[in-house]
Amino acid sequence: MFELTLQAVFSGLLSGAFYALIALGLALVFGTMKVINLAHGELILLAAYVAYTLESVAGWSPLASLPVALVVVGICAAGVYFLISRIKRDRELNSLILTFGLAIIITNGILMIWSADVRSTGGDWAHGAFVLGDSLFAMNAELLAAGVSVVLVVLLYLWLNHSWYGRAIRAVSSSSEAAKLMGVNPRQLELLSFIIAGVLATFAGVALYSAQTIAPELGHNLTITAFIITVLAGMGSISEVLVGGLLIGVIEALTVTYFSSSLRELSGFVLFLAVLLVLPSGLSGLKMKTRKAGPTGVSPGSSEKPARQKQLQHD
Amino acid sequence: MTNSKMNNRILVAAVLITTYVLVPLLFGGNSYLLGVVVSAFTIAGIAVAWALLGNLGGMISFGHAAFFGIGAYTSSLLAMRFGVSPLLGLLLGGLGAVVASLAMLPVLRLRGPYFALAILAYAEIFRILAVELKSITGGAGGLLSIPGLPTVAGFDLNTKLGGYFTIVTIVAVSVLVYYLIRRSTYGLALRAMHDSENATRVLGVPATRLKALMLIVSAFITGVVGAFNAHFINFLEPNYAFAGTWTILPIVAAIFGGYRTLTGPVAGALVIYLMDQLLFKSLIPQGHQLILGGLLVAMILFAPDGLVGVLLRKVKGGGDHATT
Amino acid sequence: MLQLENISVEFGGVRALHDVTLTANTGETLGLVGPNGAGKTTLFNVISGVVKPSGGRMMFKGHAVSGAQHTRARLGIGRTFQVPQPLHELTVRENLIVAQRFGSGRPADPTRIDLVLEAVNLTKRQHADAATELTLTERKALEVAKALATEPKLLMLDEVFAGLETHGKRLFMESLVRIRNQFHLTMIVIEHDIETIRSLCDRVAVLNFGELLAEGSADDVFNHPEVIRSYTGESKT
Amino acid sequence: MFKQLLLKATVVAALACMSATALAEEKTIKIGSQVPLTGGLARVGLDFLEGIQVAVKQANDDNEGQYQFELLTIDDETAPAKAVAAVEKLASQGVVALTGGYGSNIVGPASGAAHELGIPYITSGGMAVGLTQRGFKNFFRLSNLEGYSKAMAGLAKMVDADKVSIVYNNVESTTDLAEALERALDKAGIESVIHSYDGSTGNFTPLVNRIRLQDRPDVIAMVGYENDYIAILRAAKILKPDIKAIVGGWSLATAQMNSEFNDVVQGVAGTSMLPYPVHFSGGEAQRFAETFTELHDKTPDYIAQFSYVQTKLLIEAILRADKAGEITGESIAREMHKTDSETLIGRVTFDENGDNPHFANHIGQHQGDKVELVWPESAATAQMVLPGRPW
Repeated sequence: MFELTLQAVFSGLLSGAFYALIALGLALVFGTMKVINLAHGELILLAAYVAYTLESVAGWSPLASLPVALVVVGICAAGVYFLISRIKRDRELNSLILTFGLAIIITNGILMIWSADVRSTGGDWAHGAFVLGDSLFAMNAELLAAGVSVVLVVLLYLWLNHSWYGRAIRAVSSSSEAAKLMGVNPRQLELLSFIIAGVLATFAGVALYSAQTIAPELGHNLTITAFIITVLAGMGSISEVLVGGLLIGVIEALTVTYFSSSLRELSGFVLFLAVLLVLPSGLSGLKMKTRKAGPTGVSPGSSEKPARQKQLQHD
Repeated sequence: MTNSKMNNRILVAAVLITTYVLVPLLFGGNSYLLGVVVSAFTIAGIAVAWALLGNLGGMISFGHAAFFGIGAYTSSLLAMRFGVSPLLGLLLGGLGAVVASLAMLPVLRLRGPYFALAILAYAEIFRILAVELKSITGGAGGLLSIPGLPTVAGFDLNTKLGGYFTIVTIVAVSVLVYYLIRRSTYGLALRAMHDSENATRVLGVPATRLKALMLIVSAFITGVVGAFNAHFINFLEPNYAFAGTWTILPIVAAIFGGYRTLTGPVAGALVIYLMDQLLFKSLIPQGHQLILGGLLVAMILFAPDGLVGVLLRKVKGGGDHATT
Repeated sequence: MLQLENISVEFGGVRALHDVTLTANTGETLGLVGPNGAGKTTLFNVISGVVKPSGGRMMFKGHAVSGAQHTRARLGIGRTFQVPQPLHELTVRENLIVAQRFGSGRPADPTRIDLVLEAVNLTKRQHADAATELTLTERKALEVAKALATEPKLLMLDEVFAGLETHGKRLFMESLVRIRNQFHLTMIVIEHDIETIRSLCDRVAVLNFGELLAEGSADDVFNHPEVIRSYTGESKT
Repeated sequence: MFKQLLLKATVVAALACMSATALAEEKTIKIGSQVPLTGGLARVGLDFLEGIQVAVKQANDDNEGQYQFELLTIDDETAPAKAVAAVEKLASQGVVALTGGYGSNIVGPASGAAHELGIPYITSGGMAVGLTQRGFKNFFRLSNLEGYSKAMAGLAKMVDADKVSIVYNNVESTTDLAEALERALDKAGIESVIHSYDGSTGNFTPLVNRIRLQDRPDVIAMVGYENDYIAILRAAKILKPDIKAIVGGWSLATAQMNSEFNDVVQGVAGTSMLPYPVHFSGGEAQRFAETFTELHDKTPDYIAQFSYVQTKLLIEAILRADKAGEITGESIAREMHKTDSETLIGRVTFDENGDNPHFANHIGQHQGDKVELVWPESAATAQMVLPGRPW
């Protein structure tokens, strides 16, 4: 029994870290511009397919394909921002529908280019076994993905809090006036955060390709997972994204181990709703909306209005 | 003013005659084409419900599949287990969806994207439950040979043509309800709430209660449409009943037609679905939804008011959402 | 009509109102003065339910009042906002229809609305779009009209005269007096201009740093040493 | 004079005969086929169609000059509503019978619509038990879940397992097969534990570990789709549960899996009618393979084989119906019910519900670059390699 739980928690933590990697880009963009990019999952998938193409055509290992994927996905991410920046009114909702449309386009584009077949890396190392004290098991790729995720979370956190650009981005997220005072052009910063989101998506995509199998319709699930975790973390708070991801991962693994594998998704959604309703500002809310956690958490109760007026929304 | 009212009357009459007389006369014989038209109107029904919630309630939903599926299952199970007449089942299906929407009331206080995706979560949860609660729903196996619509006054509704008249009527009534709500004082208050929610509250408008009302109405319409579809296709299965298509297509349709207008969603649904089935499908056999995505993006960027919105502004400078 | 007992409000540790006890008697017009940030508008927010007080209680027509914002209008508490908030997407008349229907809880009543339109002389502009087509004076008029349409017993005016040129201001004041007498209103008026206060109000209360500084007839109050001291910093008068 | 008359008469008669034959020759018969060419089942759908085309071509070659069979095909997009629309369109184009349909949730409504229109419908792509419990007289099915579950249970018995863990995707068809397998194992006196998972599952380590530590089975049976199989097998390769064999339902013991995921599927078993690479014996099988290669220049897999057989039987029934009188929905259905023939997939008859009681699938095992048939002995092309697992 104990061994069972131990392994469940272990693989839960691993997939959780990977979930965090999936969510990171979405969280960043939301923190900066209050825009939820519903095409985020599709960008991740795109990176995965780039890796697949390079492997099947040129025989490159997934890691080697990173630079190419970075360029492709980076450009796409910039494109997404370009379109969003063209929205005339009510950006918060219209961007939702816009990126929704983009998601449909990318999914079907992938379907047309790469067909519906299931793809996966042929690299032996990726699926090799990593055994810890002959009681904990994992795929090398899983470990690598988790490691990369943690590193990227830390880097992003440091960047947001200690680099000039990072602080500028946080300024934009609180108010674009503040940014203007800092003498930075908010549009530039929004573009920057979108490109960084693209970079994060690329890492997630390559990790996905080397650890699991990919198929065109996968993007939707990725986006949902990313959004769930972003909400769990408390919109826009970076360090909590990791915590949120791990939480989901472990809960899912335990659900599979002690209840049924087909209730795995359910546990995620229920947790998601519970947090939205009970803890509107996510995990960061537990720490009284601490501001040092990257861009200020925007609570779902009210998107524009200051926290104080939030109570007005429910009567 | 009265003149334009007159014109509107003529327009409405023309539309009704076309749908109830011309279309059946022209395509009545071609059960394939009629089938496609029925599917188009099914989407139109959901699109109207979705737009009602979006326009009056100011809430974008990504989970109308939930109401569609619940409506479908409620009516089908009542018909198969307890022999309830499918015609009555349509309304009960609507009620089922309303009950489901009551479970969603807590998320009403969420705004914008949060609400949209919270509703999506509900849809997913209902889907999973439909799979897991085997004893009630028949599980993943779904329900085969669901009874069709009955014969009313000597006219057999359990035919392509009967189905056509049923769904057209459902859609027409839904649009009427939408129209009546919008021109009532409730409609005024709801429209005002978009940009000045606080100001309306101070004037005594129970904002959240009105939103809840809109959610319930929207759920009811969608549930009825779902129930109709189940009795029309005579088949149900969780992944079909709660499929994302029941959310995606109506959104595309409503946005394309103009979700702030009354007739936009219906027009959008007909144009989009018929084009998709009769044109795009032959152009791109695999992945023709790509064009739909493209249309959605283009509309948001270049014509947020949608097709009807644009036409309106062409007709009478300054598209006011109040009429048509 | 209205009694406030030891009302306190805090925003994240910052004290906006402290222990304010104040009464507005039926039929009288109470002036509310004080330097900016003294807590005048916050007091209105408390009375109209926009802000929940952290302490104290409020009686209206003899009953303790608490609960949701939209229920206050039904009780007969009407207010204006310092920055006019017309209902978007609606015409002037539609603005008043909403206010009257939901504020009074009775079915729409055209005569009442015509009456209000007349009172603030917006009759000619009733079909204009409230959010986009009104001048500043008209916006202020509409702001008052909305509050009136809810059929209030207590009307709270938040600097409705600010920014109006002297002539328009006089006309507006006259129509207000007319309205007050026509609808037998109890009023609380936030105003900086002492002259306006003198001519409009029966009684004046002075707030400073969230505390009630003085209360009484305009003359007593404005000769009150502390009040003068608190105002010498301010050059508003 | 009289002679002349006689002559005339004979001539007239001759002419009459000739014209009669002239009328009789080149009778065109339309057959409809509703298959998924896009959407989730696109690939199997295509294989399926290719088999059908082979059967039609052969029929046209054999009946040169007398009958001309015309195949009308519509893509159902793997969507029930579209499938119904497709059937109606085909009916409006005057097809006498329908062959095709893949996926129970699509075959269900499609065959329902065909039943309404009185058009016979034959498939081998719909496994759901419910399909043959609707009392349709004009619905026919070549293969059924029992055929698959029998085979999988047969393998478990062959490696004399005491306990089997069944892992299945919780969508319709896979759920049905998993439950059928549970029944078959129970009948064979083998204990079984059953685990369902949802299609979006990417990481199977916890589930496989649960099986390894709690169930401790001799055989793991998987019922899902390609991506599930790969993910489960990879998790299993990590955890290395001590089992005798791991067997999968459909689309596991296929050429594609063997070539694309060779290392992952080594030693894994799955239902399959054909070995890979296919080596056909017997006239009919050879002819099928040749025609198939001629048409699609590649070697057929078992899916095409099914659709070929079902279409062949349908055409034979249509011909019999025509000989017996006129071609109607009823007459074709009547002749179908009389069917009793040895085919590529074994003996075929149809019971009153249109099900084929003789159907039993085979089990193939990935061995190196080959898929060898290992069960039943009658069909076996090689010995089962034990333990049958990729680790």
